[in-house]
Amino acid sequence: MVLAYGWSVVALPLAIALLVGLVGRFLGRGIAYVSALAPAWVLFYGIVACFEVLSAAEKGGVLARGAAVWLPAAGDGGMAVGWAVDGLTGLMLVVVGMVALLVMVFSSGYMAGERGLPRYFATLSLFTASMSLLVLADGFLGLFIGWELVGACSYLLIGFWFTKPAAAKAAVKAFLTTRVGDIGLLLALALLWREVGDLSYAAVFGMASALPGAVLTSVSLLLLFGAVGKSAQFPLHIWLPDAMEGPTPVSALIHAATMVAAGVFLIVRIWPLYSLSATAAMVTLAIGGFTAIAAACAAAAQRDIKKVLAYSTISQLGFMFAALGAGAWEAALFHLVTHAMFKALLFLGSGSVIHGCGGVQDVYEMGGLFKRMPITGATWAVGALALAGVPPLAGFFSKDEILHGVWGVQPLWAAVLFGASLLTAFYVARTTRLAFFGTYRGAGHPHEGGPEMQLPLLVLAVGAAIFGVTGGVIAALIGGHHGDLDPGIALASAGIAIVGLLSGWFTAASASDPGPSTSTGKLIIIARGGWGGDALVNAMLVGPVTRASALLDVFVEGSLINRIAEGTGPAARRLGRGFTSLQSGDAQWYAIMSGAGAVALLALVAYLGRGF
Amino acid sequence: MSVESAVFTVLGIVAVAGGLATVFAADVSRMAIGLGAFLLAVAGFFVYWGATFLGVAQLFVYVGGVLVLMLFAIMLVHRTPDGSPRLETRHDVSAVAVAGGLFVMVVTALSGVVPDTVDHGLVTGTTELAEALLGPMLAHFEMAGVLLLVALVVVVVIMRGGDER
Amino acid sequence: MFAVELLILVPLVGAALCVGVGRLSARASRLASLGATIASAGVLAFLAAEGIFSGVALEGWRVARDTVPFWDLRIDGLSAPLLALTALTGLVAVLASWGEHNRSSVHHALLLGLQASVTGVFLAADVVLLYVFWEAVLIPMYFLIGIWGHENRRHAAMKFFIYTFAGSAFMLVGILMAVFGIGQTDISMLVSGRTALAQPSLVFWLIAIGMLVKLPAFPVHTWLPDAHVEAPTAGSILLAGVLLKMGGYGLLRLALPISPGSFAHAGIVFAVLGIVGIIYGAALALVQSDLKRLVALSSVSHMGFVLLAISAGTERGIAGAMLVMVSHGLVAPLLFLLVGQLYVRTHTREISRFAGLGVVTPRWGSALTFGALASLGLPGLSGFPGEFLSVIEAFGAWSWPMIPAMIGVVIAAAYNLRAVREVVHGPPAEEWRALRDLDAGDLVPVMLLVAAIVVLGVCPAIVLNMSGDAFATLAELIAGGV
Amino acid sequence: MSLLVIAVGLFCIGLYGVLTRRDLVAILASIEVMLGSATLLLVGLAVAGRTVQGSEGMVEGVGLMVIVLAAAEAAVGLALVISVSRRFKTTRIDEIVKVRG
Repeated sequence: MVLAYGWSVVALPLAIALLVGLVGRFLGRGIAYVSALAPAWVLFYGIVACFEVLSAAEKGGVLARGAAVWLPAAGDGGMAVGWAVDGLTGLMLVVVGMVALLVMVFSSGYMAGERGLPRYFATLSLFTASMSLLVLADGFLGLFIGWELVGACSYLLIGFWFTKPAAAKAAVKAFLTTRVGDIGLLLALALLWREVGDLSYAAVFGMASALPGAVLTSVSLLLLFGAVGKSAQFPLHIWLPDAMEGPTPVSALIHAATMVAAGVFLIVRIWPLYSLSATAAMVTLAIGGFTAIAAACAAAAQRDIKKVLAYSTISQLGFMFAALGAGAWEAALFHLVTHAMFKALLFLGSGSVIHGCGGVQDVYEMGGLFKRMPITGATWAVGALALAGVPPLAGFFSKDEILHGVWGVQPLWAAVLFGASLLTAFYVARTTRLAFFGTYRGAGHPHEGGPEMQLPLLVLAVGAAIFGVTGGVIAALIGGHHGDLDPGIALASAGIAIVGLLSGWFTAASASDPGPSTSTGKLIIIARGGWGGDALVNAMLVGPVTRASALLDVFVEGSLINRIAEGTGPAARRLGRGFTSLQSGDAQWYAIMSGAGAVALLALVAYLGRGF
Repeated sequence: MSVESAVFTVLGIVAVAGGLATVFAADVSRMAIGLGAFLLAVAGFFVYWGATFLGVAQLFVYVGGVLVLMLFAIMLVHRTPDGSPRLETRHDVSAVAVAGGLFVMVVTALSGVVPDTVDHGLVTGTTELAEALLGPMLAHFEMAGVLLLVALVVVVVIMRGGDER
Repeated sequence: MFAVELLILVPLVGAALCVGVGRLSARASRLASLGATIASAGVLAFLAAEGIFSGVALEGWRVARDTVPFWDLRIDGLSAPLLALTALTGLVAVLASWGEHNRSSVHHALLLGLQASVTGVFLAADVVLLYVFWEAVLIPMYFLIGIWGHENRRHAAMKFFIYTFAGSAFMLVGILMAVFGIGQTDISMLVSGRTALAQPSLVFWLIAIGMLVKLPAFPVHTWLPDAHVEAPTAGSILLAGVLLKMGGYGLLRLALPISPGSFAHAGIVFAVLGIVGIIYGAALALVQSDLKRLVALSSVSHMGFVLLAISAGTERGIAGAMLVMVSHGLVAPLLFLLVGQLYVRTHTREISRFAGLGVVTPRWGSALTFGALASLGLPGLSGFPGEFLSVIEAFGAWSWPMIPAMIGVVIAAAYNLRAVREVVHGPPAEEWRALRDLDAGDLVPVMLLVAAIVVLGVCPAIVLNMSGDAFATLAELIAGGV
Repeated sequence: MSLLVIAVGLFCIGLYGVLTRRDLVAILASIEVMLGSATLLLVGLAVAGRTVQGSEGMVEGVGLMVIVLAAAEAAVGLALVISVSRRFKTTRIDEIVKVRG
């Protein structure tokens, strides 16, 4: 029985990370294929788990589990870290394993000739292990450990080209921003520990309905804060566009398909708890809806092909959050899966484009690539249409389910999401036309990558095309409900997609940047910068903290505490003689001081000894 | 006032006066005389208490040895043409406080447990001393010998090192 | 059991041997000191095989000798992890000063003397013996800073000495009050007879002040950055690795057990000092231009977690404090070691003068990145379990008001990653193009610490199992009130 | 005047000298005063408090030890003073410190 070895899904990638990190130098090009063993095992395990769940009589149950005491305590059993496999875990393992496998294969071509490949593949394997732990954990503690570790891997991989100052900066920014969110998660854990006394999902869910409302709301909001940080939702979205400084395959894996979706996964995972708080649901819906449309606007204004995809990712994650806020958790998970397919495809496609154009990322310097890179172009087109929500590709079905879910709860926010859909189709068409059609405006010689780069594109294109039919399967895996297509919504959404695509297509006819001269141009530049989120955070957080620290250093530490300590005041001069007289070596002064100490001690002993 | 207490008082006055001269005298020779007086007075105490051998040893070792050594040292290091130099003393309130405080503390601490005066004499001859030294105190005796030897070697090493510089 | 005494005797004999053979050759004295540290680690391993680490109660193993007054040694759940830490850090310190040429035999002898006296502090079961060792620790450290330190070494050495000495003066008064009030010098007898104390709170605070200076807690931490910056690498390693732990150990060993009732008002003070220390140390570390000072101030922040964890007063809280201490005893020495290795090569610690060392010296760069990630409390490395427990337990005890500590957690990530970004990342600075990377000899202590950090991070149970029910006993004592 | 007051007083006088004298020879002389007073107290108390028969020899023996100790100390101390004066051309400790830096 394979499922009993669930821990191996974490342990094997970990072992491979260690192996690749230590002896990767001697593996040559084979390093990618050794590393690929890890996600392959994860994928296999996930598929087995999914089949087991689907064939089981009772859906939604745990198939296998294990635990080890991590922090023993004499008073009680201690805190355990454990793993458990159910439908959701299986599904996530399939997504993680599949994308990671394809990304590693793609990397063997994309990263060929780079320095530091052992570091790259070791970190990717470590990421696979951490992400597996995150989804496999049977409680908040294991989740948190995986959660932090994927963040660290993301840090290391964004900063892979660390000699580029922008990459180094982006890595730190990504880690710090997500860590702000992690505080929420950590506090939620602390609160749950205090209220429940156990951090395993089973125990928490068992107690959930008995918890006071304030606690439920606090926990849900804190967890939401953590999820917002990880999934780059407003206002903690600022790190994701910068994270594009990392290698493109990394963006595909971490910043499109898996890690950034961890926030959505978290809320789906703890749905029995989360669904109890109406406040949290409202906030989630608002954050998701707002992020979806704001990020879509920003995406429409980008020049950098990867930044388009980054903002698009933020926007699509906003759709998922909105779905969660509306209670349509099955739809959110469904969209997570389809999004992983088509967004990973688009990222890898953009990687192929960047690779082919010799490192150029500006869409205004591309054009006409469809003819020169037919496979990339064709697969990109599939992914783009899926993202835009054109039937019958995957994105259409999942987005439709989200819109349907939100429409039933908050029609206003559904309208916002329709707007975001329109913008999505718009920027998809604009980017596609600028990059792939028209005439080539760059200076290089665009060419298709090797078969190891084309194969993942083709596989993902198939996934992006057909995963729309998996909605029912996914709902069955997690024991949720899968509604039929709502004809009205479906029609409206398809129509909006077409309109958006057309308008985007025609906007892109002129392949030049409007520049800051017009008011539209000014707006575009603001939107391109992510609506000033960076400036806001700098002004509200980074600046004050740095300034306050500098003030503390100079005034409190320097002028107050150290001055008292060194005794420069007149009253302390006598004591200061003791400090400084080492230079003068005044032994007699020391003798006087020790004599005084002895006298004081005698006096004390005499005082204390009175009673005897 | 009995003869005993008179002797005690005189010896005490001499000892204290000698000690004060040692500590306060500004002149090197006066300091040496003060130290000599102090050491003699201590030897006198020993003899007065009947510890004759100890008193004689004090007389020989200190007055005959240490004091002479000290005078030699003074002559060696204070070779100034214009007679004896002034010995500078940095009088200090804190030093007075420490010394005075210690005095008060120790005297008050010990006053209850220590007999005020020594009124009866010790009747020991050299035989008892020799028996003690070679009997129960043999280890101490040997250690004192080793100590003296070590001190001798150390002095030689220090002085030779001084020559090299 | 004689082996327990060997833990103190072996380094002392090693120190004597070191000075003795130092006349023959510096190499011989280095080997002697290495042999002594390995031997004491071996003694500890032997004791471990005898089952001394497998969860012993507060009483633990005792060795007392009637011939030597106050000589009474004990290994129990509180001291066992710190003894292991001392043995490891001592070894690392000797390896780190392998290249010391200035009077190297005396240097190594002092390191060994320091190890012996710190071991003595952790072993002492008698309060007088503990105090003697406590003060004995100061002497070798004073000379290590004062002779082998950097530019302002004398000032730093004096400041270190005066601060800790003044702290231990308070502690001595407290100890004397306890000893005279109870009429015992044996620590466990002091604890069992504690009801005889007239003013337990006064005793508690007198002892606690000494410990807080040693820890150090805000606002009496200012000796620490100076001492660290000026100390030689091995001195910093031992200072951060084990000397600071004496403060936390003293709180758990003396102050709390003798007067657990004082915890009712002391807990909140510890919590406030801890939280302020966490934020203050982190904020200061954020703006330092000297790499070593940055690491030193991060110690202040980490020790804040120790206080915060203790302030919860629960079994897990105290366990968290112990885990933070042990972890910091591994991470800070690693960082000091790396900064020292950099200083030997470049003679500067100015952060702004470095850039891109990850390209020039990839091994050093990777090690520093690792150290930074460990220092910011990444799960899987040693920093996480302790910080996690301290946050969880402090929240349980103090609820929402402890949230400011979380700001410190974020700033901790900021200053650690800032150091990595400015020193390791970026385009390589021309100045250091020819910098030598770590060689095999340099890597040995680094890898020792790295391995320990990973092992402790993955399996914190090692430390907790050593301690057995010691924390639970303490927590019960605190809960009991009197 | 009791023995205690005399002996302890002499000790404190010597201590004061050690604390305030600026010349190494004078400091050494003050130390001799301290040692002498300690011997005085030791022997005096032993004589006064003698109760065990047959221990008479011990009293003098211990006194002798102290004298031997003091003599050794004086010899080493004076050797150091001479060595220092050769090197620094002075025996005043403040000047020695100034030269040393």
